[in-house]
Amino acid sequence: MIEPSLVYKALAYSSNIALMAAGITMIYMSTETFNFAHASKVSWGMYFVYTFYNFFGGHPYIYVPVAAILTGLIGVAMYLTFNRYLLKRGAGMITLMMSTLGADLILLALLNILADYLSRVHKLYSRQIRMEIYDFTVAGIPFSTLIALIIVVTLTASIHLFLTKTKFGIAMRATIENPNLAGILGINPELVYLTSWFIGGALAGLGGALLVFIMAGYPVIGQYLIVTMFAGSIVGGLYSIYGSLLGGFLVGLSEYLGIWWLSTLFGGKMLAYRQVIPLVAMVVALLFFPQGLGGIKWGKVAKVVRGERS
Amino acid sequence: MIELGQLYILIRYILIDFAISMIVTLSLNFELGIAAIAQFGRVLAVEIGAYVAGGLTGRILAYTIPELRQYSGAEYSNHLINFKLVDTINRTLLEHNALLSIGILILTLALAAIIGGIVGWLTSYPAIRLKEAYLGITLLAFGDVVMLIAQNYDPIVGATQGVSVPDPFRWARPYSFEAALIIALILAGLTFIFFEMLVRSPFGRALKAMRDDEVAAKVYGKDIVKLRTYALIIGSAFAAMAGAYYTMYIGSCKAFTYTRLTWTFWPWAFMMLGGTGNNVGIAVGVLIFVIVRTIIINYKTYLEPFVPFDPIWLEPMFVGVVIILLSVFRPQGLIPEKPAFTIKKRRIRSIIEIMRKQAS
Amino acid sequence: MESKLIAGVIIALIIGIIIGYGGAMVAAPGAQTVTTTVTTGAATVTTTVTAPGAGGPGLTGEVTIGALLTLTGDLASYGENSKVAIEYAEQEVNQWLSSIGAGWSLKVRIEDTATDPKTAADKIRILHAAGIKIVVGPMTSAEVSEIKSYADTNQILVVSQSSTSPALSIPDDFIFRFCPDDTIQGPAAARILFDLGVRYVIPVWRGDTWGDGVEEETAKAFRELLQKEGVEGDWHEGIRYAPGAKEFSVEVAQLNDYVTDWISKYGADKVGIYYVGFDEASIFAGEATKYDALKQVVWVGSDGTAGVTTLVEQADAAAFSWEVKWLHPIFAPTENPKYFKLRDHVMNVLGREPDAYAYAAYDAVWVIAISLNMVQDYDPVKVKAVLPQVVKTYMGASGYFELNENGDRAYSDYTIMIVRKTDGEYKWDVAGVWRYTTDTIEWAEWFKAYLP
Amino acid sequence: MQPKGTVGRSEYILETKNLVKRFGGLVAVNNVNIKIKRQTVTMLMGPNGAGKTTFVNTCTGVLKPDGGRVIFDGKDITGWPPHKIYASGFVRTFQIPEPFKSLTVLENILVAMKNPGESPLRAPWKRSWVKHEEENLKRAFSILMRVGLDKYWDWEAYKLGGGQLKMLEVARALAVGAKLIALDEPIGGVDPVYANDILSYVRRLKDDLKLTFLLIEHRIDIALPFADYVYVMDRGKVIAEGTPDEVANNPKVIEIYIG
Repeated sequence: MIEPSLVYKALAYSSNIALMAAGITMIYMSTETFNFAHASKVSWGMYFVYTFYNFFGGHPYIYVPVAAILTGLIGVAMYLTFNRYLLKRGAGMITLMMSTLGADLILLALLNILADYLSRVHKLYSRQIRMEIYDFTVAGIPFSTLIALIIVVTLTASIHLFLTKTKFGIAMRATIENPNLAGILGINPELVYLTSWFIGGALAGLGGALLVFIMAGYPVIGQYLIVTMFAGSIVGGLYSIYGSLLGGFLVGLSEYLGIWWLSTLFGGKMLAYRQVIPLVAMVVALLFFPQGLGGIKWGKVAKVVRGERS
Repeated sequence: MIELGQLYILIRYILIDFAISMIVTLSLNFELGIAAIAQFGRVLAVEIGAYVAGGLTGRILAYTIPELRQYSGAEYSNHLINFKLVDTINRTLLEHNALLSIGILILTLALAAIIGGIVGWLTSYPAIRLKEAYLGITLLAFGDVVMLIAQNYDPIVGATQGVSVPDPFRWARPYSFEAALIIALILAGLTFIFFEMLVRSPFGRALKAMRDDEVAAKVYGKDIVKLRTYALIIGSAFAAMAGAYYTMYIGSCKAFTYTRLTWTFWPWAFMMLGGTGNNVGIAVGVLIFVIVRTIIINYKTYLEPFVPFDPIWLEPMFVGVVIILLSVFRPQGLIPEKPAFTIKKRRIRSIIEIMRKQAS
Repeated sequence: MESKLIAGVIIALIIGIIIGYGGAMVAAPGAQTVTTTVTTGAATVTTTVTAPGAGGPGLTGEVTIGALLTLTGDLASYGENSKVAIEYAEQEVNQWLSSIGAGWSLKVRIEDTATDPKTAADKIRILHAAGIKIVVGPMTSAEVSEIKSYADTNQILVVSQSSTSPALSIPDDFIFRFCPDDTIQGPAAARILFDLGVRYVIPVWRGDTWGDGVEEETAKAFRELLQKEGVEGDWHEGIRYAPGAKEFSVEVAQLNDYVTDWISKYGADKVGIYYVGFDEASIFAGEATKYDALKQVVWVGSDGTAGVTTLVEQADAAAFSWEVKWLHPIFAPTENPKYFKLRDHVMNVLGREPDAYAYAAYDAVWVIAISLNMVQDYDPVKVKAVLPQVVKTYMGASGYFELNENGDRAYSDYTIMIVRKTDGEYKWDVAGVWRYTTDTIEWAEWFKAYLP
Repeated sequence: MQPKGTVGRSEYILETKNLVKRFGGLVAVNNVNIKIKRQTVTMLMGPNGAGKTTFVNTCTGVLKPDGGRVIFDGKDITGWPPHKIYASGFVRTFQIPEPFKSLTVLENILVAMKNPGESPLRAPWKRSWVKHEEENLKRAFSILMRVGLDKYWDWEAYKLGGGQLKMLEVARALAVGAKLIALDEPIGGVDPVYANDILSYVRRLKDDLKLTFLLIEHRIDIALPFADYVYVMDRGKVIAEGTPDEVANNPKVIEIYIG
């Protein structure tokens, strides 16, 4: 039988992975950049909450939005310092990807420096930060699960409203779909790219800041999670924010429930293979549905299913 | 005053690091720089090679010794047996037999190349179907999955405990390190020459044509599927050899030593620094990185008292900054690719001269 | 043009290295010393050993040895403890050397291995290149086995303070280990479980070199114990989690299933959990508080969790530890004045109590220094020859000990640690000691009240 | 599935039967039947968007046809991959030049030719292919001299100007030694004098080397005199065919070109 606490954790984890995956997709859709630095941004999200809480007190949850904004600004900084030039030059996908790896290494180094500083100067136990102790329950449900779910739902709704109802949102969609058209319509594509880097970065930080309330953070946790985030984004089809939210959610959930199921079937030794699940999910998704969830022709699937049954 | 002995040890270290990294980076360059395959899973072939050296050679040797034959199956990689078993193999079989040792070395490299090639061939399945970034992420996932399995399933290479690797350099004691170094340099040199020959052949030219313009290459008779597959097989075979060699020289094989950072991203950085598509550039890039890394590790002790953090973090920072600066300001690398002719340029000129005279 | 520029850069880099290596190392002639008397703190040691060969040329100036510590990565807190202990030992050794007018001083060059075997392999080469031929550390068995081949080939003397894998018990190599290996920890943990009435054990362990090793040894020892005592019992196949995991809801839920199942079969008093992990234990404990079944059974940990800061600092984990009376055996440095001196020093610097391996690291520096002073030559082969003798007569922070034929600490008692609640505060305390020679446990007076 | 066997040798080197290519709802090539006689210059003309390039793409395997057959030299090549179509002796050029940018001009020609050294097993053994390569080199250079690119033989292709790239495109196709060469607007953007040179060179080659050409053009004023037979396409369909004179006087053709 599956315990409720496991279900809560699984839901919170999957929602946060969904946020991070949406961030990857956001940046990829607008600038064709596969962002490796997402890994360290997630870790930074965690450490922002931890550091601010230790320095300024209060309840750690109040620093979640701060963390999101700051990681969003890291995204902006990445766009302004190098991504913009690479896009202007028309650099290939691989160069774009590699440059973000460079940024990831820098962010990782800085984060480790912060962790060293916190432990050496402030004597904090900074290499394993655990904020779960500050989590609380609302109506029997952990707040970490509630808030993550609420954010995913509101995000889905607000992205939809933003992209269809606001002027800038429509402009943004136009630019992403056709940059040349955007120029004709009088939209500044750079502003659009900048915004998506900000939102993408903020989503990474938000995911990280919320994740630290369900799992312990350490400086390289982002590198540990990045494959899961990529998996979510790719399963989602890379060209749809909703797809990535759904994909991230499914991959996160499959990691939890899949490993639960495997360990029930084959014993507790399977648990060490946990990380393999999102990887396999992604490879399978890519090889069989190269277009991701967003690209599957559901009508056809339904036909096949019906055909098999008859 | 410079202590010559220490400098010698340091240079020895730099050179062997250089040789192994160069083989890996050359193979990466062949796949990415020449054949334009988004190889973000270089570690896959490297680790396969390492597991061949760690898991297969020793078993073969154990099988040949009647008293040890019972351990040549799954038990071989049990660490309680393995460490002593390999020690026995080293002492009784390899220590006094230079010829056998070299034979084992060559056999291991050959096996690694063959199995690495097979792995390359298997990865061609997604490589033909997926585009750039998708392919990159898929190959990255393959590398991680194989590492995770080897790390948890002990009949391969003893899972987390790892295995000892038969030492093919022991006969040269006390100069075994020198032996390992010289062979590594020879191997790196041969790899360099081999890839240069490929690049300067109609085959290499066809790969470059595919890289430059896939549709035109198809129309001009290039079978893209085959070319990609060949490039993956050749590249992976060499990367596997490098992995096997590294494992033999370290003397121990542990699944989790083969991380994507060390064996995929680092070679990428070397390649970007030196110049994608250019083998000479690769050699320069690897050399600079290896030297700079060594300097950072060595000077860090001088910096330690002045900063409230471990100066070791300057190393990833340095690599990160280099990658970004290169991709913005010098995407072609320090030594950009130059046209590589199949026939020596002088010979082409003389043929041309004759033709021009005939025409006029 | 370009290639000239690049050639210039490379040459500049090489020159940089050469200059960087300018100021190091010593080797000068001197006389042979065979008898050494060491007086530090409260302990006095007199050692007489005949140094091999004709004796060294004598030591002068600054002699550098290396230390490979896990200052970052999973075992960072252990590395920090060892670092402080080693620096303290270095300071003391130098006081001693100047007090006896030895004419040389000791310097320890500390390098971080990031708890990563490959980095350790890189670092020992760097140290070797700097002329260092004697090294304290590396700390984990994974790292030690990675550097072993290089150390043996190049004759670098390695003294690890905390590598406990039985696989590395190999005679006549260049590796010494100042801690007992897990073949000794196994029986200790098995005895604790057995004496607490546990017959059915469910292990939970970290799936890395160390965790796999400890679990294997304890399982073996426990099965042997059951057979010897002739009682029914079992060792579950258990739960093996990924070393990078920082969230354990699935693992704990699964564990709860196993425990519930066995409680219904055998009764809660006969079921126990054997946990092998590092500081992630606090996360595990935090998750475990959500399950009632897990609070009904005995919990025994290992040296990896003994004295871990997070288990007392994090409220939920600490409360859980105390509620289940979670016991953690760790190799016991015999308490002596030197032990307390070092403990106080580490408490001062880091604000926490050092782990047992820090004492071993401290002793490693001292033993190396004494041996060096004895052979008066920076020669690992000579130091290796006298080192076991020196150990026998040396009274260290971890007590008296001997090395076995494999160059490992021959045996040791195990302290059983526990998170204890006193006056509303959680602190590490000692619940008892397991005696190697008799395989019995002497429980602390205060703890007897909690025994079943 | 159709067997890939021989259909039988005929006087036509290329024959399409009801060839169809759709893009979503748009029918770019609509039941096109074209026959090309051996050793002729057949011209396919029509305004922009008539479906000429799509037709060539479909014939040469760059695009997969949605219906109909393509018979080349007696073989049904419908749906073959491009490299097999190349091997059977049918090449084409691109309207917008697609040179191999980082290769030199000379190599751009050489790469289009067959060489045993393209097998990875033979590639490292220079001796096994160098003779062949030198033969290719001579042939390639003579073509470069003909099209006036010989001065630039060791330039990387990306350094060439637009007109030169156009020539390189033609030269590359000529080098192959194919039976049929489809030239997709070889004189687009080239000045009339040079364009005449190119086309007369093409005609000479046809006779000298017994080649067949499919010439795709919309500039009828220059190209028409060089053709033996002409097809006219509009909106995916063949609307007229005949000798250049017949076509030039066909009212439908006049309508689409003038009206």
